[in-house]
Amino acid sequence: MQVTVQAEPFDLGALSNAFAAQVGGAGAVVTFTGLVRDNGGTLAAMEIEHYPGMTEKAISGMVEQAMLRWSLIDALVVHRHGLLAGGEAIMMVATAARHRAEAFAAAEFLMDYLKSRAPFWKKELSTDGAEWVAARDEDEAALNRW
Amino acid sequence: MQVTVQAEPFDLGALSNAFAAQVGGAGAVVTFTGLVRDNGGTLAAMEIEHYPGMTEKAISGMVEQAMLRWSLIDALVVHRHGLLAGGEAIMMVATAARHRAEAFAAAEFLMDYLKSRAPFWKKELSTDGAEWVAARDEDEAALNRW
Amino acid sequence: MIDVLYFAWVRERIGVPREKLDTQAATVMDLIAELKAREERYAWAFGDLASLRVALDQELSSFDAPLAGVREVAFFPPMTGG
Amino acid sequence: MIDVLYFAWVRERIGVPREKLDTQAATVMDLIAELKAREERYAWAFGDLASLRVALDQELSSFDAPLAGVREVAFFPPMTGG
Repeated sequence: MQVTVQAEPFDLGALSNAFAAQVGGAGAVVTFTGLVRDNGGTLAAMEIEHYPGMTEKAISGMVEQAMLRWSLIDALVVHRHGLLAGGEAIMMVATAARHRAEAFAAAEFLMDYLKSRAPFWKKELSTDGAEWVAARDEDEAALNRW
Repeated sequence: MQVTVQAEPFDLGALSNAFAAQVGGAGAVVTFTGLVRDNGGTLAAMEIEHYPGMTEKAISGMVEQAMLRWSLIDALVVHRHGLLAGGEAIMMVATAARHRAEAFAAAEFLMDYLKSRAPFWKKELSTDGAEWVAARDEDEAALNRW
Repeated sequence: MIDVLYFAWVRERIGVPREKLDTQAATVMDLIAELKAREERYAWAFGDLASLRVALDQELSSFDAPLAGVREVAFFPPMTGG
Repeated sequence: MIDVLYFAWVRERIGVPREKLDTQAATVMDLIAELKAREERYAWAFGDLASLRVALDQELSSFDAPLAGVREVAFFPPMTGG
């Protein structure tokens, strides 16, 4: 299990390969990568604030829950903070399980919880100005399925 | 859209990075990788037979359906055939969409269809001998959700 | 003349991956009946239709589909890809 | 003395990311009422509780939770991670 919160960019490919190389017994690996959407050039950048200390603790709790619930062989979460440009990767999740249903469910669970329960706040910096991203009702509602 | 059927190993990391680098406008990238399960050393290898010509056609049809249904920005399927060792990657799927729900749903849809509708047949070569993998009722049933 | 292909354990039971057949069979079922009557290895391969699938010209099809105009028939067990 | 932290637009409205407060407030609600009475910038930040979340010692909590023994209180808008 690996949980990393960092300002630096991460290498999706290198992390995926390293993760898949050490999940003996797994039949399924799922990764999710969140990117800064480049809305036709109007979104210049994104700034991500977080709560050092609580962030790592909250994410580790979610990952432990997912590991148990879906008998995962391993799981990984990397999340960036600070200033990110359009198209850059914000975060990634990886899950490994014996079968695909468990790997998919655990990855979706982690994403739903990261969206609404990990202390990150996104601010969009566009050519029109800066604006805090509002939490979406559908993201909160997504938690009900777990 | 990229569909590749090949005997050679593929590089999950390199393909993931190349895919994520060219999906302008996407906020979510999901990958699924299927591995040969190493059952405590008893599974020596896996042999995958396929139907050249029909395989590519069937997978391309599934990918086109997924692209339309979830308004994907891009999708990729790579599937190997021939002899694979325990722990090796059998296949991967990647999907890119504006939001995570679409990217996840499309990846799961493609996996369900690849499992039961793409003309591949797996044979497990273990220390106990060789055996064709039987299709699982739950894989067939999984198609009903789409 | 029609190309007939076999995969996985169907291929193993029949002993060849493909063959050209001269047949007047009107449907897939007719072709199967003709082959089963011909030799024991076909009867063995086609013994349980529930565990068989058929593709006509590389499209999944049903056993009662007509063969008129079809150039390639393939028989195989349920697929196990992914 | 208690550490109080603010994030995102709550931090922007209050003007500082954290401060040490000397308070006798028994619950989070009491602390909020005390701050709102103190200065306009607090009243602005805490105007709509429905759009606020609170963590006590880095665990999400509720507004009626007691502050006894708590060393760190954090106020912020609903989270937007992932």
